[in-house]
Amino acid sequence: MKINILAFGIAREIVGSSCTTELTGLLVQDLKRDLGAQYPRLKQLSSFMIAVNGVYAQPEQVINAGDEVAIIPPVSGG
Amino acid sequence: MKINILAFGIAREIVGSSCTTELTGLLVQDLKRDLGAQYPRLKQLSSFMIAVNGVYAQPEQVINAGDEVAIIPPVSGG
Amino acid sequence: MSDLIITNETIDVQQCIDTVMTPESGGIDVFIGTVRDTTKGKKVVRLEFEAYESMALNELQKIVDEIKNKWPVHKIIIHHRTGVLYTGDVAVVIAVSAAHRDAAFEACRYAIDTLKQTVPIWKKEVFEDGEVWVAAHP
Amino acid sequence: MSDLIITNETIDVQQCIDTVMTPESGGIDVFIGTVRDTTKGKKVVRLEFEAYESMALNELQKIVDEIKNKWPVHKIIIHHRTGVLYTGDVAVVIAVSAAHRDAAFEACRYAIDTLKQTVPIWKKEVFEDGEVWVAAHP
Repeated sequence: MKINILAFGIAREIVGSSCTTELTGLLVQDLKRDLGAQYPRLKQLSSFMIAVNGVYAQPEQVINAGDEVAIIPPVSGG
Repeated sequence: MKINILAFGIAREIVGSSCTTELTGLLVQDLKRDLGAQYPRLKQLSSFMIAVNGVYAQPEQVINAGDEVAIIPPVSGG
Repeated sequence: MSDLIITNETIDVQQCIDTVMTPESGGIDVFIGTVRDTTKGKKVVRLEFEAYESMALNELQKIVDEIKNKWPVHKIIIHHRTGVLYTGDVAVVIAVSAAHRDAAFEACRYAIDTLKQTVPIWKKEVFEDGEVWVAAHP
Repeated sequence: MSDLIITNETIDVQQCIDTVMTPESGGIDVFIGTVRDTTKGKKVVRLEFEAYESMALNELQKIVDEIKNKWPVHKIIIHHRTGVLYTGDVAVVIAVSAAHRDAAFEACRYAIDTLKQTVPIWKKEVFEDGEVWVAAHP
């Protein structure tokens, strides 16, 4: 399944503001693994989370076609 | 020694905004005792303090002629 | 604008904030005490504040000195109203700036807590059926 | 005015305060995050904020819901800037009203602490000789 991924902050600088990736598994943890392999600089961050439909996603959460998926590097608002 | 005494808040309503009293002793504690005898409603307050020259006074502090003496009932600013 | 003020006029909150802001400041905490329409279930018609002004300014200065000893703050202003106030009126504004928010929050909290204990300002609550000097009696 | 805003425009602090003030309120605590001219001893030229706006509003709403569960507060507003900010600019304003000051202080502190941990907003510090996304790297 091909999905579009939004990226923000330093993640946007690493992957572009919107990238497309071929999902090899169904779960959030699969996506994180794929992204880490495709963009090694993501793995150098303090952490990066995945949000699905505007909510922080758990590793075992399933990603469905049409979901809004985003890479969330360490936040630093305020 | 005759001294003028400023009074604020409920103390002002009890003794007037400025009263004169004959001091029978030299110390702040003497003044408090005299004021309590002269104005029994002062003794019904949660507490009342004496300030001398704009500073909270200790019971054993000496009052001198010309000092600015004030009755400070429980404060309630803010 | 002076940092410590006892005033009979409306307090300008924005001006208080502008006054404490410095180029080194990353966080400002502001406390605003306002007049509530009820206290202990009774409707408040108005509040009447009075101050022993010269001593109140001394005690406010002590609070500022203590804060500057305890926390790395940049600027502190404390403005307190006197006179007759109605629901929604601002009775006190305390603004504290610091490089980091911890110091600003803690110092601001300390300032209002200490002000309420030590600064010679008095508040009479006027109800429809009577009035009371706050904290006067046990 | 909406209570939760992510905006590219200047935040009006006075309007934030006016918005949270209610007749039942006795205390308002306001936190204002401003742009410092230095960080860790280095001169900051500007900050660049970006947000994942829809998710940021979700996370801000969660903070408000948690606060309303934990403390007896009346109103909460949180306004956060995006875009390019310079020294002295206001990056975030949080204002909380309550009948008593304890709830206002604690809720305001909780809001900024949690915002900094959970809300998807990012800040790039631009120095004279480089730039860094804050907190990105260990």
